[in-house]
Amino acid sequence: MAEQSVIPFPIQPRPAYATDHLRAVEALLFASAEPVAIEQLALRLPAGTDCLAILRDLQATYAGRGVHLVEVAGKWAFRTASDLAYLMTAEVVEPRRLSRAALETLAIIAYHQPVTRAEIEEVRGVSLGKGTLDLLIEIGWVRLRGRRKVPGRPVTYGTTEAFLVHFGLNEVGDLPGVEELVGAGLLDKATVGGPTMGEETALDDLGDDDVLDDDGGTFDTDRDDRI
Amino acid sequence: MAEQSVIPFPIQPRPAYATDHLRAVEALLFASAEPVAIEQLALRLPAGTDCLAILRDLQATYAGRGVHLVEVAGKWAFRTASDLAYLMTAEVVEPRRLSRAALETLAIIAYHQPVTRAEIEEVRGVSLGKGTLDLLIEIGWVRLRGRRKVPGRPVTYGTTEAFLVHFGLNEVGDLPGVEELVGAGLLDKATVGGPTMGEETALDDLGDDDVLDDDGGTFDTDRDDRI
Amino acid sequence: MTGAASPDLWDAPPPEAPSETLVVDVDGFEGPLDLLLDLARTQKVDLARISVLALAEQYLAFVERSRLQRLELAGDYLVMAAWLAYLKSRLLLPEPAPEEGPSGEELAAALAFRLQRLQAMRAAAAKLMERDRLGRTVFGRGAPETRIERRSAWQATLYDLLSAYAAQRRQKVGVAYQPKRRVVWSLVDARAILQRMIGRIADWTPLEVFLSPYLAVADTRRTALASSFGASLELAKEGRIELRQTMAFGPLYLRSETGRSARG
Repeated sequence: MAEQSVIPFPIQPRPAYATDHLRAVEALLFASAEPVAIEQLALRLPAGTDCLAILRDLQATYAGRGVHLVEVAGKWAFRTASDLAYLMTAEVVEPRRLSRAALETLAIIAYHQPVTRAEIEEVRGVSLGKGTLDLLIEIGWVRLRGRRKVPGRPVTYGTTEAFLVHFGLNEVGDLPGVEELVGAGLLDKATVGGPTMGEETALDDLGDDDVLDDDGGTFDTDRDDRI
Repeated sequence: MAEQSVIPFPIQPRPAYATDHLRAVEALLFASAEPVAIEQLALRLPAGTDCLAILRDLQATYAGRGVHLVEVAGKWAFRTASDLAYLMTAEVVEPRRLSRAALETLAIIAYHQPVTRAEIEEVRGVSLGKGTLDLLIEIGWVRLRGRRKVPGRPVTYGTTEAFLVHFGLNEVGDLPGVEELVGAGLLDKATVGGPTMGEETALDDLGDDDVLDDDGGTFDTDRDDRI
Repeated sequence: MTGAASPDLWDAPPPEAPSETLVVDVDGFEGPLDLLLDLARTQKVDLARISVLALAEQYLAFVERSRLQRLELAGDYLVMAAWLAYLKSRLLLPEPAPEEGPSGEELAAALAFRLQRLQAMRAAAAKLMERDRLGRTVFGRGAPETRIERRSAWQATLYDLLSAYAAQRRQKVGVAYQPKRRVVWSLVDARAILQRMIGRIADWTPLEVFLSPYLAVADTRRTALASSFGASLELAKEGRIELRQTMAFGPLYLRSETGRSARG
């Protein structure tokens, strides 16, 4: 078995149609999001083309391959071979989009880190919903960075390496500044106020915070990121 | 022509892998709407399987069919044959029409990346309209790459994997006419953007600043740079 | 297919509103370099062998013509005109000493290079759009076989992130435009203020005088008057002050009851 070569495609010469018509049916079935009725195929091909013959041929051709041509509810579709289903299960993950609140929180953390929860709430002007920070931490984009050296010693938050990787950034300092957001058209010049929380210096604020003990490793790499 | 039978599939016996592995690769590629990296394939197959040999075999097998196996952005994907485009009218999603300014900006970013906003404006001889970069970033063809190591540390822009996938390019070095442009001195780093052009890549430890180098697929190297 | 479509793309008007571009569109040109490139085409030679002197003269003539037609030219065009006039003089006059910067020929070559580069980028853009593009001429799998696995991949693009931040900044600024909260004097406030002031004044004094520091501010004028009038009626009823008004809509005089009785 292991020594077997590529799958033999049974080739059955049939005079009923041109090669291009078979290729056309193959491409149409491949690209269509839904199973295709034979009438739909006929509409795209020259009148008189024997679509059924083409479909039967394709079905036979693909029979031994990783993909089969199947008839479902009177329509035709390519489907991966059922014996290979075990391969497909791990293939897809469910994409989920972040809520607006989570995105804004993430953006504020990215720009103002290290930042406390109270500061995030101050910038957003609303209190942080339960679970927003937890979610960002669970995703792995936000981490605890340390404690602010102020009364109450609140925990500060920052972004992770996974955050940089996901957003294609080399370092946090690569995030465009307000001027550049204006330049890229994301922000209107007329609406840009002054820096909200001294963001220009936020990245140098590291000295203000105590690093959480168990987090020392990440902190060091993070520090290297900053120029 | 009309009398021709189904397409002959060239069958080249190879002992390198089991039929089931070829079927598995075929099914995995077929099932995915996105290009699949060879590493992703390897994860699903027994260790030591020669995935590249399977891919090359599949590519040859499908060469004459209505669906082709192509290499884009360093990954593999089935695509309908381009000569059948006339059939696929129903599948065409009307893309956003790009303005001439946006098109030129995209080309300049693609060919000169990493490139700053000022450099784009220098090539075009006109300042960049608001919303041009914004639009290209939103479409997902342009991304922020980093910052140039010059005073002001301006943000640099480059193209994305989605850009390569959309235009069917395997890497940035495959952009049409790159060699002619370099030959004509129009893509020389000393003339495009001045001597600062290489600074960022030095930061990224690429060693060489010639981004359009054949194997310098900016995309790949860039990815390695991330921590 | 794309070959036929790309001219449309080239000719397509920019989707941005005109006000959004910094370019003043002169006969459809996008900036001085674009105009120069178009003028250069009339020479019908390779851009590398173009006569920059002739080009400069054509450009200056164009600018002159626009001036006569009272067309407002963007600053970019005028800067280029000034530079080309300078270049023209450098090309026509004998070469100065070498230490005086680049020669006229070098400047001309640099301009020719910029034109070539812009043209090359345009050609590249056209070639790019002519490629087999996904979703235009080639198509991927229409029905990917997805078996939803419960692991969720959180998706957010850099664009999302930057937009969120930009939106945040906009909101922040929006606060500044909110109407100011109106200052309202409650009756209790007005009464406290009146009592505090009236204790020291025994003679008939117009209400306005008591309130002069508050009436000067337009925001508080109305509320200060209304509330202190109400408060003064209350105080008069309690016998703490006296009120007098000599005519309708005339000034309202107040004096302290205690002040009067103290005087006898």
